[in-house]
Amino acid sequence: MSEPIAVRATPELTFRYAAGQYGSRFLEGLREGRILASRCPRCPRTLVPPRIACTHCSGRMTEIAEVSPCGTLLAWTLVAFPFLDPFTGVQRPIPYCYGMVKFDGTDNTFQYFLSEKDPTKLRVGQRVKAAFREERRGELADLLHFAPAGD
Amino acid sequence: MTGVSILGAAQTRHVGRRDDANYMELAFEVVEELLARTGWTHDRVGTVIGASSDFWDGRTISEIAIQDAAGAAGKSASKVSMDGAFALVYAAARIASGAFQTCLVVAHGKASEGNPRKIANAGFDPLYQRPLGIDDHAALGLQARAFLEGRKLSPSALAESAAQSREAAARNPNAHRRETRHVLEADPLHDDEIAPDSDGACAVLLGASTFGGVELAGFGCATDEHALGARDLGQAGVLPKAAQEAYRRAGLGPREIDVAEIHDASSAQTLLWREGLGVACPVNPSGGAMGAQPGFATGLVRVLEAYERIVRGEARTAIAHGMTGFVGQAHCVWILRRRS
Amino acid sequence: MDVAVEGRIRIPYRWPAGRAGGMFLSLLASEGRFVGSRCAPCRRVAVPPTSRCCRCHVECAETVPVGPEGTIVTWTSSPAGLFALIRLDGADSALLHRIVEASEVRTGMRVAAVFEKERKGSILDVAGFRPTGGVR
Amino acid sequence: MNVAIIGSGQTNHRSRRLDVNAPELIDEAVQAALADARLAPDGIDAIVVGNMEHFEGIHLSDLWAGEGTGAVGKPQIKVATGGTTGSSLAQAAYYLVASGFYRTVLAVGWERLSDSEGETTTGIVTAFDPIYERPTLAGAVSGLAILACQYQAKHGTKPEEAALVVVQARENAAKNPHAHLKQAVAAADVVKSPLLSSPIRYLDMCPTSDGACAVVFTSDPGDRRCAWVRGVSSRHNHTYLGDVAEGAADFIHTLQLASADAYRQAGIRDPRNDIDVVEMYEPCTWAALDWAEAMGLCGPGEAAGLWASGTARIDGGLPINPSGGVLCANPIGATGLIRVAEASMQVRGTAGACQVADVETAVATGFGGSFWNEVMIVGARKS
Repeated sequence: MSEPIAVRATPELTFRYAAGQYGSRFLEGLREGRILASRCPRCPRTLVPPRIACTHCSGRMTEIAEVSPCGTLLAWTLVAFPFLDPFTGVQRPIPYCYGMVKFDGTDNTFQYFLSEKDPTKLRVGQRVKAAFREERRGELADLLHFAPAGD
Repeated sequence: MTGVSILGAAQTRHVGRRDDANYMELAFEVVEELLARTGWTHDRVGTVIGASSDFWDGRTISEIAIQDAAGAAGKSASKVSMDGAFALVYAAARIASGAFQTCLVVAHGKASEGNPRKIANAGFDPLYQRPLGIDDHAALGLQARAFLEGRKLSPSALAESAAQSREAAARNPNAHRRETRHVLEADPLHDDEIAPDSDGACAVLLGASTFGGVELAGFGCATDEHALGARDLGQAGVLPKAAQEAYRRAGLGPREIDVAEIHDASSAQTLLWREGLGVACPVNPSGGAMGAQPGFATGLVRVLEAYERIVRGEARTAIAHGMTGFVGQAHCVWILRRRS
Repeated sequence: MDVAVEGRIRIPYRWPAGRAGGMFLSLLASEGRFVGSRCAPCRRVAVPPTSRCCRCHVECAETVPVGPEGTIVTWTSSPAGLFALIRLDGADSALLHRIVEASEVRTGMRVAAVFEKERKGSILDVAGFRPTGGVR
Repeated sequence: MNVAIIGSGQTNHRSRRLDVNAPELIDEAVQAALADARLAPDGIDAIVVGNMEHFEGIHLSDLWAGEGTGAVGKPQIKVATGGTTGSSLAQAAYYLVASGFYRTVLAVGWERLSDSEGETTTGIVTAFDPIYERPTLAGAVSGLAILACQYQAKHGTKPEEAALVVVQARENAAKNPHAHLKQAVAAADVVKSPLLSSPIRYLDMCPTSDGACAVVFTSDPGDRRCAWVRGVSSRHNHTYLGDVAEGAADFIHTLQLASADAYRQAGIRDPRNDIDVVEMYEPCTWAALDWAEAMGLCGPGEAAGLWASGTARIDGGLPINPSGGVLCANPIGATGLIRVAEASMQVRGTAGACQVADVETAVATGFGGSFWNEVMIVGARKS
């Protein structure tokens, strides 16, 4: 029997996602090769990426401060299965490795690519450093990955 | 009687494009203002209900964006994927159940980030109507013609109604200011007879009636068939049914309502929904949705406008109406009453 | 400066027409005719047919032929196209479709379906409805 | 609390249901629930419905679903919270009845993941921040892999120990007519199955299913066999995944908080002994381990022992997922509601071959969003 009747469609919805006041500052910072965080002096909290609402008190984070590009790896995964990337509509290149990194002096973690692709070489507490690309445009991709750091 | 009251409310100014704010910042704006106005703090808010659309936000589980802004992390929270007026039903139920004393309701919508007509197309019957390329404006045109011809009205009725909404919106500092042109958009509707695509947010704090505030006297909801063509679009459909439920719960009749705020996506709907509610009072002194239509926040803004009129002493009772579905496939009617 | 990031959601979908819809679309494709479903309690004929009456919530067991001509109930012309709700002869609900080959459109106009030559089981197997010259 | 579950219905969950459209799929579950509750459609006063719109690519799916849910002419509210959608529907239905607003409310959850031809991950990626998180995230799989990585690092649990969760789930699913995956697997199969996102392998992860579930909540059960709602709780989480991961200063274990709150309402002091059966939303084997501990079913690092010792079996000391759980059927918008349905069936004694003996108290959980959790407890007695 042939496949039952169905309607097929590939709607392509395009969006212009606003980075917002805090996100715009963060992306500008990346262009300059700097990692910016937002701070809540009351709690106190320093969070990357910078955002308006404090994760502790839900109040307004009032300061933007530069933090160290060095940090500690807390978790990671090697992504090895194929799936369509919603941004492109085609399969995302695999495998790739990303992790959760706590920048020194901050109170949360930041999720980004790792240069190391072999998960057996990674460990909790490992020191890593954010690497930037040479020509930066003020976008997340200015950040290449986290690479192992010697310290 | 619901045993629940509105303790405070806040809205953004509604505009065509808020490039300066992402969803978290948009929600934060209204929550911060609401707390500042009422003197409430996050730690005294029991639970949070969001209202937003994953399609309009371009984001699955769209409420994730506003969790920290609404103080929802660590609390019991949920999201209604319909107009904020429906979210208010769930929020009020959480309080009336006795489980919570207060509930923060946050609704947001940003039409500017996506393509509104294309997103609207995705909201029609996927098998038979969406492939034809129909969108919300075309559906509003079909409805407006059915309305005019069913009542033997001339198209000038639409223009007159739109002019009234425009005048009212001009007096409302939060309404969406835009250039309109009197050119046909979806015959018989002109560009200036269709509600705008707006960016904005709204927050309402509900509490048990022991906290005072403006009483939520009653509500009613009803759902209609989805397909265009299933009913006479020129009639109010299930809106009278939703309204009857609200009147019954409130113990009030339509003649006892002082002011109505209705969700009108077109100037035909301003007239049609007024008829469906059966009210004879002033309608949409804020300009209504014709003055600003920030997605799923639109109906909650109607509740806010009704609430503020009662707080200012301009009305003793008010109706606020929200809908989901471009031609009113689901309606929610709220009746607000000043405490005696 | 306000930064915005271009993004996209692009996912391929397949929506099965189901029992009632499969019958409707296959008859449209193979025989070039329309059918509706009749609800036994309320006698209402829905087009396209539904497996269950939306109003009475009982199963619709009866299939009835409708159309291929009908009457325009309401219409609009917008940037998205020229659309009408058409009550096919024998139906109670109205079908949404495009109006084609028309110099003018009015409510009450009689229209007939214009079928595509190659049909594959889609509402687009009907190119649109054209006026027949009659008025009701 | 004076709200009871008096009936439920499910489809037979499958990887593909091409023979029915969404309203027809929903209809199967709704009719089964009405029959189970001995109710005619007019016995339902309001409906709560939910699915996730981007999985089918259909906006306002609640309106389209009306033919199946029976919403026309009635109040219907759509609740959609990601993986928790089903548990959120149960909670919404509970509150709508407990408030006195409606007497009898039907909760309906559904999903047709075959509509996106298995590309569910693509939809889930869009749940997270478009600028910071979508470039790296690979949906729920990689999100849970982060949790699994941390669990493994903390407790040194081996993949073959975690695998026992799905080995047992498949055994149970073989007895459940509604389950999707029923084929027996061995731990050795699991650790050899293709790597998805380390340490999660193919057989560690839940499937994508087409299916629907409906549950009837009422304040007026009459003489019907019912399961009383004894505890309802939910704890939400932060916006960014970097705040949600363990190690962030404001990390919240939402399941721990939600269970503790629900236990308090239900008078459960010793969860290991006071609970008779658990229907846990375990999207992957590793999560089941972390969450059994969060629910206080065992001590930290001891969860693998619940499965290794047979405690979690249908005839064990604390049965976990006698239905086969999420690992054996996952129509996302229905999944959390299926947990509630299965828990209520255990209490009502209608769980057939999956029935646990003498169930007084059953716990259902839901997981979703940015790692938030919900808990509903049902019991044979009203209080």
